[in-house]
Amino acid sequence: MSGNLITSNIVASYGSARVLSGVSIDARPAAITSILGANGAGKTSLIRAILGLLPTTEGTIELDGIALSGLSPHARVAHGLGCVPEGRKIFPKMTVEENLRVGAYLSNDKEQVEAQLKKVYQTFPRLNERKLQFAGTMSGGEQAMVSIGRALMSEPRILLIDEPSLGLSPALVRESFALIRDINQTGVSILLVEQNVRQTLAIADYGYVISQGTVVAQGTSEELQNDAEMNRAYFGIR
Amino acid sequence: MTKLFEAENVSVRFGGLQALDGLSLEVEEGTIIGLIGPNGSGKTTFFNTVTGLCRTVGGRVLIDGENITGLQPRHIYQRGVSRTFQRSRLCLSLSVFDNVVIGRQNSLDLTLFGNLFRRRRFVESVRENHEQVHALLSTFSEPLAARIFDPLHRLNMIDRRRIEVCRALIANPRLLLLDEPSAGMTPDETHEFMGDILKVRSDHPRMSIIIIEHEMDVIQRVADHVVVLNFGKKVAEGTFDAVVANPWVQEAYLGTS
Amino acid sequence: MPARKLIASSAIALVSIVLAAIIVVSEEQWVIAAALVGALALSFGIAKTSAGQDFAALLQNSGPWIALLIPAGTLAIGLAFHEEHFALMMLATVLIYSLACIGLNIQFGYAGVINFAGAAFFGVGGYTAAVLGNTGLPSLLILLAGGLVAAAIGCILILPVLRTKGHYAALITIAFVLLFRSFLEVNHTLGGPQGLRVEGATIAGQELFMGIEIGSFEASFYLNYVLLALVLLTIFFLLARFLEKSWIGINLDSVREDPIGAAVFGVNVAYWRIVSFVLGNVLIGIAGATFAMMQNFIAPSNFTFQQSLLMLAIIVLGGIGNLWAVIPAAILVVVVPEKLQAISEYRILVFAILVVLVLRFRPNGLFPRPMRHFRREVGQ
Amino acid sequence: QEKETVKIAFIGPLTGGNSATGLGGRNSAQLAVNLRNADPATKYRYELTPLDDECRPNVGIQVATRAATDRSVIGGVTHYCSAVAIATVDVYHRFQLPVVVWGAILPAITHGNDFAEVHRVNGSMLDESEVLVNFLSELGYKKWVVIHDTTDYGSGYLKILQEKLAGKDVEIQATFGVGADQQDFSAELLRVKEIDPQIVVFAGLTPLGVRIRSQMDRLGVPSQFAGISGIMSVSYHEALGNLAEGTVSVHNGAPLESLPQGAMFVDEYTKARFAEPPEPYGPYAFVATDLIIDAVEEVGPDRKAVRDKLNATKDHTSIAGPITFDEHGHNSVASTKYVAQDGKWVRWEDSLYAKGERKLTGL
Amino acid sequence: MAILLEYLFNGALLGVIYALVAVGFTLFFGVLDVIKFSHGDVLTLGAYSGLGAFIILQFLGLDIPFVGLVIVLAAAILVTGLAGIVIGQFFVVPMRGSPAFNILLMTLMIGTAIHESIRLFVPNGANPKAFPALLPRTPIDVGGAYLRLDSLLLLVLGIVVIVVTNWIVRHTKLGLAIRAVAQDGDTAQIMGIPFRRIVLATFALGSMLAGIAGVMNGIYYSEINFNVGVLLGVIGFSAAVVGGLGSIWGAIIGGFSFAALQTVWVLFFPELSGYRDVFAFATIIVLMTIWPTGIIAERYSERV
Ligand SMILES: Nc1ncnc2c1ncn2[C@@H]1O[C@H](COP(=O)(O)OP(=O)(O)OP(=O)(O)O)[C@@H](O)[C@H]1O
Ligand SMILES: Nc1ncnc2c1ncn2[C@@H]1O[C@H](COP(=O)(O)OP(=O)(O)OP(=O)(O)O)[C@@H](O)[C@H]1O
Ligand SMILES: CC(C)C[C@H](N)C(=O)O
Ligand SMILES: [Mg+2]
Ligand SMILES: [Mg+2]
Repeated sequence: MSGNLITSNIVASYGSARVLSGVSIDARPAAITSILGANGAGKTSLIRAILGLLPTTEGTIELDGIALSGLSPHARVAHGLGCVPEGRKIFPKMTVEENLRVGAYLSNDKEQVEAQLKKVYQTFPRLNERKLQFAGTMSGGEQAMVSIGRALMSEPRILLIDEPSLGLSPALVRESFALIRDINQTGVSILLVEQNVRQTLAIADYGYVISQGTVVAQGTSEELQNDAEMNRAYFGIR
Repeated sequence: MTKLFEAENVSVRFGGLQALDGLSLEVEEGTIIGLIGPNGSGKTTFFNTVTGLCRTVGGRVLIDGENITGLQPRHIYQRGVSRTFQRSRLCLSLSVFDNVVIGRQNSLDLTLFGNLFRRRRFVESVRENHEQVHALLSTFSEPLAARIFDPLHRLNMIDRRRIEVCRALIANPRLLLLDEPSAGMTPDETHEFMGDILKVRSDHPRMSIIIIEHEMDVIQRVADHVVVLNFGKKVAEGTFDAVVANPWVQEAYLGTS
Repeated sequence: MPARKLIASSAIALVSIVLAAIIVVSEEQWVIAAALVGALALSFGIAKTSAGQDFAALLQNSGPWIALLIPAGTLAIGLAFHEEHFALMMLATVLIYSLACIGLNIQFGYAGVINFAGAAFFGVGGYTAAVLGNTGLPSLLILLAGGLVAAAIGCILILPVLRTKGHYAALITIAFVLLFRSFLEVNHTLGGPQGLRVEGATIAGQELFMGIEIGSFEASFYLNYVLLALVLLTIFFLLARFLEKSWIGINLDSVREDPIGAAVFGVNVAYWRIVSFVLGNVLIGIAGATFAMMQNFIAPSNFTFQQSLLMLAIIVLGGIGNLWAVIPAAILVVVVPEKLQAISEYRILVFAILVVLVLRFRPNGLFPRPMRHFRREVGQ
Repeated sequence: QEKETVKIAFIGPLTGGNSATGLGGRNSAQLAVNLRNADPATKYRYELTPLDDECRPNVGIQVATRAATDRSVIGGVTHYCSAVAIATVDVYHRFQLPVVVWGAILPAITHGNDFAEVHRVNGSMLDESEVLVNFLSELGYKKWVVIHDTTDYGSGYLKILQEKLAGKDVEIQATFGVGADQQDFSAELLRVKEIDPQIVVFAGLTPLGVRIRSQMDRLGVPSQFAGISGIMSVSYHEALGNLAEGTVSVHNGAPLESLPQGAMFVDEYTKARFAEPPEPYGPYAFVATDLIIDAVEEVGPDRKAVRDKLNATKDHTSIAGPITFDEHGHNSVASTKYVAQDGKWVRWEDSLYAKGERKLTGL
Repeated sequence: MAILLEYLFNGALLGVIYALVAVGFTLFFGVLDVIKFSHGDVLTLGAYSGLGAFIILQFLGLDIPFVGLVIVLAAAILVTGLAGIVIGQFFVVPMRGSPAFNILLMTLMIGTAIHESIRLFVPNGANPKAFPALLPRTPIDVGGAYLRLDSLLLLVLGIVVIVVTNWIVRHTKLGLAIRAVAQDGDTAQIMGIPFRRIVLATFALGSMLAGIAGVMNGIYYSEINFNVGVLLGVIGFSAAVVGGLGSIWGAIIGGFSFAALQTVWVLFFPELSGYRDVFAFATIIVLMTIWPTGIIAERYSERV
C-alpha cells in the first residue's frame, strides 16, 4: 500500500502570524481525504507546508514512512507528491502542451509520458484543441483544466488538490469530482481541499475540518455529514 | 424602463479563435443580468470588450445610446462602467484604502497644484474619502474596515474579493460587471457576500449589474434575467427558471441530464 | 508620540547625522571604515528594532516639518566644517545627487518608468547652464532652464518609453544615454570631448565663488553651494513628499503596479507616466545645472552610462521609492569612492565589493519604502 | 631632529583603461620622492599623495579640489589625460596650488590661460606633430588616411595635423573618428582598403592602436602604419608581437638611454621593484616631482614661493633633458622619431630601416 | 564586388560575436528575469582564462595547433562556468524575491569586481594582451575577396554554438525546466524541478557561452584587454532586446542588425564614421518604437 501521508503537529507562520498551530492529519493509502474549513482557515497553508513551500517550525510530515520534513519541495515531489495548487499556477508563457510536459518532468520514460499525455487530452478535449495556445491566455476554467491535467502527468502516489472546482462550470465540477474518484480508483491517494462541501463529502472517505490553523473536527464523511452542529458552524449548510 | 446598455452583434477574435461571435445583449436600468456558460465560452472576454480591454472585429457597444466601442478603458470608466476581475487585480504593496480610493478617480483632485500646494484641502479630502471608503467596507465586513490602512498582501482571498467589489462600487457606477465574485467561497460566505452587494445596490436602485457566475444558487437569487453563452454566441436567455429548463443548458452546462 | 519614543528617535537622528558627518568630513581610513560599519548597523537597527521602526514611522508619517531634519543636519555639518573646502564640496555633491535621485525616484520608484539615462538628463542640465552661463541671465533662472530643457529633451523619448515595457523600456533609455555621450563627443558645437567652462552662480548679487566673510567668520565658497543645493533639495524633497502622499501618488503607484487594472478604473496611465518622466527630468536637469555651476566645467565623460548606473545605484541601495533613503545612499555612492583614494587603484574594486555586500545583506536596500497610509490625516 | 613633512600630490588615472600609464607615472613620482628622502641632505621629508582621476573630468575636479584645498600639499604632479588637465586648471589657479603636468599634451592646458600655477614638462602636441609631419612626408608618404579617437586627444591631434599639412604636398584622403573603447574596426578598415592610402596614421592610445594594427592585418590592408606618442608603450609590442614590426611613431623628448641620467632612472626604477613598468611618460612624472622638490628645497614649503620658483625654471637639468618653462609654464620638448623593430621602439636614426636593411611598406 | 563580399563576411562575423553575447543575455532573462550585467565581464574572464591556459601549455611545451584550441576553450568554459555557478549560488539565488533591479545592480557590481580584479591581479593587467593564433590564418581567396581561414572557422563555430544552445533551450528537458523556473519558481519546484540546480545550470550555461565568446573574440581580434566585456555587454544586451527577448532567433537577428547598422553607416558616411554609434542607437530607439517587444515580437501578451 502506498500514498499514506501523515502530518503530526505541524506548526507554521507567515512572519509573526501563526497560521498552522499543530495540525495532525492522516491521509490513508488509496483513500480520498478531505480538508474543509472557512476562508482563511489555513487549508492552503497546510498544503504548502506539506509541499515544503511554507517552512514548518515544529512537527513532522511523512509519506509512506519516509520523513519529508526538511526536504526541499522538489525532493518531496520526487517521493510521490502531486499537486493542483491553489490559484492554478500554470506557466502562462508556455503552451498548454508544454505545461503538461513540465508535469511529467520527473518521468524518464518517454512512451509513458506520451501515453499519459493522450490520456489527459482524452479527459479534457478542450486542451487537445488548444495544445499550442499560451496557457496564460486560456479562460479561468480552461486554466483549471491545465492545472489538473498537469498534476496527472506526474502519476503521483498522492495527489494534493486545492479547490479544483473553483471557476469550473457546474457540469465540469461534476466531471472533475468524478475524475478525482476515478483517479483514486486507480490506487492514488487524494488529499482534497474544497469549498464545495456537499460534493466533497459525497466522494471523500474521511474528512478534517480546520479552523484558525487547528483541526476542530474529523471523521468519516458520513459522520461529518450527519453532524448538524458541524454543518451549521463550518459549512453554512442549513 | 430605459435601456442603459446595449451590445449589438459584438465579435472578438484571438488569432484563429472566435471568442465572441455576433453577441447581442441589452440591459435595462436597474436590472441584474446573470451571464453563464461553459468554460471558455467568452464571458470574461465580453467584460473585457465592454471595458475596452479587447478590440472588437465587429459590432458596437452602446451606453445610453452612445457608441463606446473602441474607446479607451478610462473613457469607458468615465461613462459609469466598472468591474471586478476573475483573477483579482489589486496592488499588493498598497493599503486597502489606496486600493479602493483609486476607484474614485472622477471625484479626486488630480491637479499638480491642488496636490502639492493646497495641502490643507487635500487633508480634508482625505478625510472625506476615508469616511466613504470606511463606510462601504463596513457594509461588507467590520473587521476589514478596521484594517483600512493595512497592506493588502496581508489579507486573505475573501477580503481581497470584497475590496475588489468595493473598488468597483465606490464610484456608484451605472453598470457594474462582476466576474465570478463568489468563486472560492463557502456557500455561507457566498450568501452573505451577495447579500452585502445587494444591500449597497438598494441605495442605488438604478444601478445595473451583469454577473458572471458558475454558482447557480447565486444566479437564481439575484438575476432578473439570464443569458447563456456558448462559443461566443448567445444560446439561450430568459428568466432563471426558463433557462435552467432549457435542455441544452441542462446537458452541456449544468450536466444534470 | 510618547516622550520616550521621541527621545529614542531624536537619538537615532542625531547618530545618523554624526555618522554622515564623519563619513563626509573625515580623512582617516579607519574612522571612515568604522563609521560605515556603524551606518550598516544603524540600517539593520532601524529595520529590526522597535525604536528603529518608530523612527522610520516618524520620518514617514510626520507632518512636513520633519523635512527640516535635512537643513538642520546639513547646516550642522556645513557650519562645523565651514573652512574645509573639500568636505563642503562633497557635501554639496551629495545634496545635488540626492536631488537628482529624487527625480529618478519619482520616475522609477513611483510610476515605474525606468530611466537609465539619468546621467544624460543631468548632462543636459549642465550644458544648458554652460550655454546660458554668459548670457547674463540670473542664475536661478538658468537652473530652472536646466530643468526645463532636460524635460523638453526627455520628451523625445516619451513615445518610445510609453510604447515599451520592462527591459525593452530600459533599452530605450540606455540607447539614449550612449547616443547622447557619443554625440557630444563627435560633435564640436558644444565643445566636443573637450567640454565647456561653466560660469559659477551669482545669486542676489553675491558671486558664489566668493567665500563668505562675516566678521571673524570665514567660510569656504563651497559653503555657498552647499546652501544653494540645500535650498533646492529641501524644496523638492518636500514637494516630492507631498507628491507621494497625494492622490497623484496613489495614481502613480497604481500605474506602476498594475497599469491595466488602473486604466479600467479611469487612471490615465500614459498621462501619469509622462508626468512622472517630465517631473523627474526637471529635477535631474536642475541638479545637473547646479552641479555644472559648482564644478565650473563639464565634459561628455561626466555623462556616461556608468554614471547613470551610479545614480540608479543610489536609489536601489537606499530602497526604491523611499525619499529619505536617497540621502544616506548618495553619501555611500558619492563619498565613499572618494574616501578610498588612499588605496588608489584598488578603490573601485573595494567599492564594488562593498555594494555587493550591502545588497547581499540588505537585498531590498538599506531602507525599504514603507507603505503609505493616512492615519495621521484621519486622526487615528 | 625630525624633518618637516611636505606633501606632494600625484594625480593620474589609476583605474580604468589608461591606468597602465597612470600607475607608471605614480611609481615614477614615488621613486623621485623616495630617492630624495633617502638623501640625508634634504631639508624636508616628502610624502606623495596619489589620487585617481579615472581620466574623467568630473572625478578630476573632485580630486584636484581635494589636493588643492589640503593645506599640507605644496605642489601637484598632475594629469595624463588632457580632458582632465584642461578641466582642472581653474581649480589650481583658484586655490593657488602650483602644479606640473606630467602627461597631458593638449596645448591649451598651458596656452589657453595665463595661470601662473600651471606648468608642463612633457611638451605638447604642437611639438610632436611637427616632427611627425616632417618625418612621414620626408619618407615619401603622400597619401594618408588618419584614424583618430574622438577624445580631445585624438581629435585635437587631427586638427593640428590638418593645420600642419596645409600647404604641404600631402593629401589626407579620409579621416575616421573612432570611439575610445571601440573594438571592431572592420567597417572603417575595409573602407581604408578601398581607398588604399600609402599610410594609415593613428592618433590615439595604445589599446586602440593595437586593435587597429591587428585588424589591418586580418583584413589584408597593405598600408604602412604610423602612430603618435599615445601608442608608444611597452604593451604595444606585447599585445601585437610580430605585427608591431615596422610601425613608425614619434614621441616627445629623447630616448632615456640617450640622456646623461636616463640610465640612472631606469636603474633605480628597476631596483625599486615596482609592479608596473614606468611606461614612456613615467620619466616626466619623475621630472615633475623632482622640479617641485627642488623648488621646495630652495624656497621652503610655501605655495606662492614654489610657484614663482617653478616659473623661473630655466635650463634645469633633468633625466629628460634640460627643462625651461616659457611664459605659459610650458616646456618645449624636441620630439624623437621611432620605429618598432624586433619588439622594441628604436630611434629611427639607429634602426635597420634607416640603414635600408629593412623596408617600410606602402611606398 | 569583392570588397562588398568582404564587408558582408566581416559584418557576419561581427554579428555572430554579438549574437553569441546576446544569446547569453536571453538565457538570463529566462531565469529570474535578471539582466545579468556581469555577462560582459564574465566574457572577459573567459578570454583571460583561455590565455592563461595557453601560457601554461606553452610553458609545458605542448604547443600543438588544434589541441591548443580545445584546451583553451575548455579552460575558458570551465572557469566561466564555475564563475557563473558562484555568482548564481551566492549572489543571485539569495536575492530571490527582491526587486529585479537590485539583482541588476548586484550583477553589475560583480562584473565591475571581475574586471577590476583582472586589471589588478593579472600581471600588467591594464594593458592589452596578445591572444594566440589558435587557428590557421591561411588566406583564402573567394571571388577576389581576401578572407582568412580562421575567420571562416570562427563563423562556423559561432553558428554551431548558437544552434546547440537553441536546441538545448527549445528541445530538451533542461530547457523546459529553465523556462518553467523562469516563470514561476515555486510551482516549478512542486512539479519536481530542482529550482536551485536549474538556476545554477542556467548560470553555468550562460556563462560558458560568454566564455566561448570571449575566446572567439580573442582569436578574432588577436588581442584582449580587461575592458572588452563592458562594451560587448552593452551591445549584446541591446541586440538581445532589439531582437526580442525570449527568442534565440531574436538574439541572432539583433546581433546581426547591430553589426549591420554600424557597418552600413561607415560604408555610406565614412567621413562621419564617429557618428556610427549615434546612428546605431538612434535606430534602435526607432526600432523599439515600431516594435515595442522586439523585432521578433513576444507572442505572449498578458490577458485579464
Ligand atoms: N503570504 C501571506 N502572508 C501573510 N499572511 C498570509 C499569507 N498567506 C496567507 N496568509 C494568511 O494565513 C491565513 C490562512 O490562509 P490560507 O490561504 O491557508 O487559508 P485557506 O484555508 O486556504 O483559505 P481559502 O479558502 O481562502 O483558500 C489567512 O488568514 C491569510 O490571511
Ligand atoms: N488573449 C487571448 N488569446 C487567445 N485566446 C484567448 C485570449 N483570451 C481568451 N481567449 C480564449 O477565448 C475563449 C473565451 O475566453 P473567456 O475568458 O472569455 O472565457 P469564459 O467564458 O470567461 O470562461 P471561464 O468561465 O472559464 O472563465 C477561451 O477559449 C480562451 O482560451
Ligand atoms: C599620450 C598622452 C599624452 C595622451 C593624453 N591622454 C592626453 O590626453 O594628452
Ligand atoms: Mg486556500
Ligand atoms: Mg472567465
